[in-house]
Amino acid sequence: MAHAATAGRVPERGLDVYTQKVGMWVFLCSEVMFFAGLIGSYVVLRFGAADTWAVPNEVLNVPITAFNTFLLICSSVTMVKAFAAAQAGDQRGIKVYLLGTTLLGATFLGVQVYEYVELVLHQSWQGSHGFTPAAGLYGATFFTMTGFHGFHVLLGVICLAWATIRAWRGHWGADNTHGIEVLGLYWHFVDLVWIILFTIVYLI
Amino acid sequence: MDWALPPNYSTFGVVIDQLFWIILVITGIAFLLVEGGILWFCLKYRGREGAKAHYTHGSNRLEIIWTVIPAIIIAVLGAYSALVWDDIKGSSNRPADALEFLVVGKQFEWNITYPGVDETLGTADDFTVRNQFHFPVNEDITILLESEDVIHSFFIPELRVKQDAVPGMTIPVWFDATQTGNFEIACAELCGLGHYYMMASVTVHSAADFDAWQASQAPAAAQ
Amino acid sequence: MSEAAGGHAAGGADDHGHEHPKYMLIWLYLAILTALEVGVVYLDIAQWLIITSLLIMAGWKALLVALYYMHLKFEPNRLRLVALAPLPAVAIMIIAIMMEYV
Amino acid sequence: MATIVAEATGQAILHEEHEQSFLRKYIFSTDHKVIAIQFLIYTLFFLMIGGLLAMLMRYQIAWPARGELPLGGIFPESMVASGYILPEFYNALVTMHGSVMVFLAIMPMLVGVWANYLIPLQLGTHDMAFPRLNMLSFWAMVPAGILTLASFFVVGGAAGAGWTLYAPLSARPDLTGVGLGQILWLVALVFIGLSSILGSVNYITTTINMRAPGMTWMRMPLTIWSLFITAILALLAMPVLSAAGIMLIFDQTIGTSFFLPEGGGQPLLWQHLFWFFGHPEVYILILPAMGFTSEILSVGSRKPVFGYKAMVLALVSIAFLGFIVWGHHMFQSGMNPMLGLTFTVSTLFIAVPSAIKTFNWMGTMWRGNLQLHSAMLFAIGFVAMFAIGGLSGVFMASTPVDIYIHDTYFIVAHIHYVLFGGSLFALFGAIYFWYPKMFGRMMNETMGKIHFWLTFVFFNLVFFPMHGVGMVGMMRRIYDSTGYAHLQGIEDTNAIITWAAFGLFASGFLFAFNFFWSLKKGRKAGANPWNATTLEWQTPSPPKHGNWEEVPVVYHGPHEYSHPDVEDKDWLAQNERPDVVSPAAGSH
Amino acid sequence: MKQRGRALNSHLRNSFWYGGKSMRSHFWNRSAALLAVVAMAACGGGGGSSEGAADDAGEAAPAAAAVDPSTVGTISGMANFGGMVPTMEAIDMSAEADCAAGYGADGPMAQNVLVSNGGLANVFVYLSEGVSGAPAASGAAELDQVNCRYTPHVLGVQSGQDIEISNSDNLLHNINATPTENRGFNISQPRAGITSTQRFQVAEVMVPVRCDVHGWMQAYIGVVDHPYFAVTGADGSYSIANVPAGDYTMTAWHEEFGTMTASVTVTAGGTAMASFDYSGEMMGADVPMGDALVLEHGTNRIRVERTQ
Repeated sequence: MAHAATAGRVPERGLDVYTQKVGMWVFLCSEVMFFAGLIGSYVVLRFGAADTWAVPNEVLNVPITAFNTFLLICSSVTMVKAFAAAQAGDQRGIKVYLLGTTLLGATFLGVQVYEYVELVLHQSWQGSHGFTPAAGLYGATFFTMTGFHGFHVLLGVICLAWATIRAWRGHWGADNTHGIEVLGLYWHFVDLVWIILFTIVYLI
Repeated sequence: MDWALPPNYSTFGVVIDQLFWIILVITGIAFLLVEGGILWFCLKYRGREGAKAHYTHGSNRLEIIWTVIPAIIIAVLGAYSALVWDDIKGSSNRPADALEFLVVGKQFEWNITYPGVDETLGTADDFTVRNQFHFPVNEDITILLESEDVIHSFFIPELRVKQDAVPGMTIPVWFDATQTGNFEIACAELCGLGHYYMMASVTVHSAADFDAWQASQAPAAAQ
Repeated sequence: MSEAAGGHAAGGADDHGHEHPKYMLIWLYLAILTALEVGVVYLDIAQWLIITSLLIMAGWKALLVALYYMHLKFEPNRLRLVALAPLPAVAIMIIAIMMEYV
Repeated sequence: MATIVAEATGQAILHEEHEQSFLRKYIFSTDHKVIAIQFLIYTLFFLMIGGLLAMLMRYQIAWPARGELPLGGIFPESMVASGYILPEFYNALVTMHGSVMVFLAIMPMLVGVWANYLIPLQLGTHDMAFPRLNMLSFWAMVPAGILTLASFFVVGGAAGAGWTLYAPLSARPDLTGVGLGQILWLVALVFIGLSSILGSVNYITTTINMRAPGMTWMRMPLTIWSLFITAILALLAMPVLSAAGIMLIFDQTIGTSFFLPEGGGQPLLWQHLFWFFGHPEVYILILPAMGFTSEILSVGSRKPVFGYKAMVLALVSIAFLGFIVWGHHMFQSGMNPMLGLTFTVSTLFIAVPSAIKTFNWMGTMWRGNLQLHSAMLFAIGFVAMFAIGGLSGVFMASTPVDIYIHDTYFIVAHIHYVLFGGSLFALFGAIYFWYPKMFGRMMNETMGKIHFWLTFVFFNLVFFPMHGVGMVGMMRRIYDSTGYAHLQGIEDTNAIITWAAFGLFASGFLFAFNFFWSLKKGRKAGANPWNATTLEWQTPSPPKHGNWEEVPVVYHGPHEYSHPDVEDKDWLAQNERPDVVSPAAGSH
Repeated sequence: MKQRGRALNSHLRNSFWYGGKSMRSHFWNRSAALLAVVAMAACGGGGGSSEGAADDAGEAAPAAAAVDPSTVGTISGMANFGGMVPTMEAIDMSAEADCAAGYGADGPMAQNVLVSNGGLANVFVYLSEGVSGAPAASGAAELDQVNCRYTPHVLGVQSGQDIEISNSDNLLHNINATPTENRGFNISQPRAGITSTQRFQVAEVMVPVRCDVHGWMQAYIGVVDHPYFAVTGADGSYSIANVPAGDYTMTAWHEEFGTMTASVTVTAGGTAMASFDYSGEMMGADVPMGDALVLEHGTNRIRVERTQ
């Protein structure tokens, strides 16, 4: 067997991007399809039964959700700031920004839980008390879409908390930014999905 | 062991059967070509000691040939199919003055509502009969297909008619029987544990017989 | 994807990260757009106008996030291809299902 | 099952040098080869379960009036009463046969086993890009399997709404009598989706970013190409099914009505979402098989693959077209007839790349030096059977004919020619072919050949007559056909099909025996028993942890057989340096 | 069909598979069911609720406790019917010839109101108040399907008692029971001679039972916690034996006339009388029942006609 003795030769170029990042982008592709399935169904169901939808602000609380949207946008900027700090080797920046992102994400979740509780327990809809997933297509699609987004935020917050703990142990630095960047990609994607959900679920 | 399409009794069936046989001939030729070729190659190029295979990475010309020929056949077939399909199902080709029936599938019955003597659905002389579909020969028939619970499929093999009945929708289906006879409606879409038992009788009458039958049913329903 | 043998590079392989985009500026952008979105809902104009403008603003925001925060603007084309890959599938799915209502 | 895995892999990694606990080495291993073998055992088990379900089903179809089901007494009264298989149990059999075969047998066997095993080996890398995710993708399948088996034993029995799960039947327990069983299957489906997505992320990333030096896109073996394209399909299609499945679970449990017209939902939406996944799924189930076949045919014919680039292009175009043809499953569903027109055209055009592939396979055999061993026989069998399946597909692609053919046994014949005659034949071929690499021993050739001929003959006896039964008009999923006037006269055919099906099932046990017998008694295989060129054959069998002592460098295309400039042998390994072998042998 | 015909309620539909009391229409309970499933899946366990897990509790005692004749009495009486007897609709069994052959020249008629000699049949009478403690169920109740009809049309059972369902017709029947408090079932019997044993664990009056293959086939099963119930016979009479002495409230249920109650005092060794009077004017009364999942013809349908 003629094994060419060429240890150390670089592999094929691929995407010119490190593997974890490629993996995350590939994974995000499947996430896009998942949310496309939900959003597509939402659009179709809504077209089929437009009269069963409430007008914005009638059932859902837009101001508080707008504030929540703002929180998520802020968490995105702290996330990129954390990445920038990591690239610059700014340990304090890494800690502060990661912690900030985690807290903002957690607050978003808290507000969402509050919103759900209010809706289920106190909001009335079409004459019945409590706006639940069983409240027609409107309720079903609302809770399914925002619920799955919330689930993604939850996963993100757990990962962020873990990354923050690592930051305090000095894990990240100029020579170790990949984890933060990849986590950031996921986090921004969750933000991006929310931007779309906020618009089509709450505002339209 | 009689493997054949059942006899055809409808106007659409003629084209459908024709198309079926055309495709059978085309695919039959392709079948013989491929399977014969494989068999021949297996015998002819069977491995021998010391033999060496012919080294080639392919032939662009051959590959283009066997890309273009199927593509042409397929395109013709596709165009023809699309025309026939539009003829059979296209909404614009729905006959205007057809006799209309309402057929409602439910687990596990077909309930057929007849228009009555005034030949209009939705009037007082409508009546509903369970699992019996009677209609006149040589006349455009349109059924409005509905379902109460799950998806059923309205299938009369001899008339080459099949259409799913979807709850929440009313789907028009039209056809024209060319001979009188007795057939069956089968359900072709799994609809639950009585799926296999969801059959109804179909009777194609002459126009006079149909009127007589309808008259005989109407008083019973009017009670 | 069918790139010629030899693996020659296609597209510019920028080294990302050497110049930071103005993250705070983008943040400001996003915040203002969100405020605008909420504001538009209360405007007394035609429904279709509201919906169109909301969709445009949402798309704009999404694009900002993808391009700057997710660094797509600074990535090589090959990675952008990966990111865009599912979009045709999404479009096909939604358009075809919507044709039920045509 | 754990002990079986251990036994099987014990052979494989006997010479493992790493100090690892038993648990880390064989159960929660991150080594792609061990994970592949875990998948193999798992899927073979479910292949048997799926087959068993089919046998019960066939018994009922052949002798609906007889009762007297052999061993009927071991079933609870809710499944078999007085020797009669009950309709609700029959529906569960139909549903779970399809579901188990598609999701727990064929799909993980094609992708879970072979993508895992072959991608790192054929690309010349030490392991997957994300070994721990890879492990997770196997372990996500385990609850799926357990839930599936458990669903048979809950009140109401297993899911009974068909593998396509058409709502509202699948969404309303009162209409089927199936409650928890349906939900368990849907939850299993979500796990399968998770497994499949995690796997796909790995396969795609590994293929894109971890190829050995010199392994350019156009030097990748066709197996890798097909698995790569398959992974893309799974990545984009599975999440849609997961989303739809979760909505269906909600319909069942928390009172939503996504697919229920009473609450404003839409049954057709389910079908669109399902088939948006379902048709790419069909290609997920066949593309890897095409890859294996290309590979085995090339090795067995001692010739390069005929028209490599066309084969790659055909794969890519099948994958692309696969996303825009799903509507052809819904021609009679009541969807907009205009969509029917569009889908007819796109569907028919998918026949073109399939035709290219078939002719190119024949071109590969043409003027070859055919080594008709078991693997090669199955690969040739694949081409022959896939051709029939492809040709019968033309009938239903033509919408008018589909009006009659839709939901009859003609369709059943078609999918089995593609999924059994196609995918499973190629899988058997793949197992015979790569078994020596996996376990270091050859499978017994005599048994292999007998297995092939039995499978081939019985397979055709089972499924060819189904075309005829379908032409007569026998509906799918029907418990008892004898009540219909137009179905009189096909009882004998149905009985013959059933007897042949029993034979087909039995011949599977010959394979199983061969598989386990050869683990201990099989002839020892060297590193490269087939004189094959691709990288996996250039490392010992079975490969050690990490696969390579040094990273291979690739100089040639994947299938360089019978190169005229190589004199002492008829193959040229991908990593053989041109100057070492022969100065002129450098290929493209 | 009045109240029963109420639009199909998705809450009920979903709840009745999960058994338990009053699971109906409460979102949280159903969420809990979902969580349970998910949790089960997450543990990789699954299949916990195998056949009979819930049923064992209701296993009938081997023999009913011996009755002391000195402490019990009997209740008997009549369901009387006065006034015009409503005409019953003819059932169209023409598509099921084997069944139709079992009836005389008039053919099969509906059984909603069966009156003979001023007595109303198929009234379910039971002690609704005052019963404390009761012997466990023994023996099995039988529900047969003969000539595409349920025999009996109204059946009383004790909670936990076996109900043996059998098919005397050599054709497909399915038995779809749709209770609201109990766990429902939907099974089939494709041939004559096939039997199935089912139970209801919780008292519920009434559980509707229907056959989806033959839309006219309808039966009602009254489930009560004690053995003190009866169904009036063809002549309208009933009798309940071995009732412990005491004061009770009796309820009579009829599928068309709803319920009425009577007070009754049982003395040891005596026979208490309780009769119920019905008349044709009462047709259309409110009939309490676990909502039968009956979709009415022509209602509850959305018409989406395609136009292009």
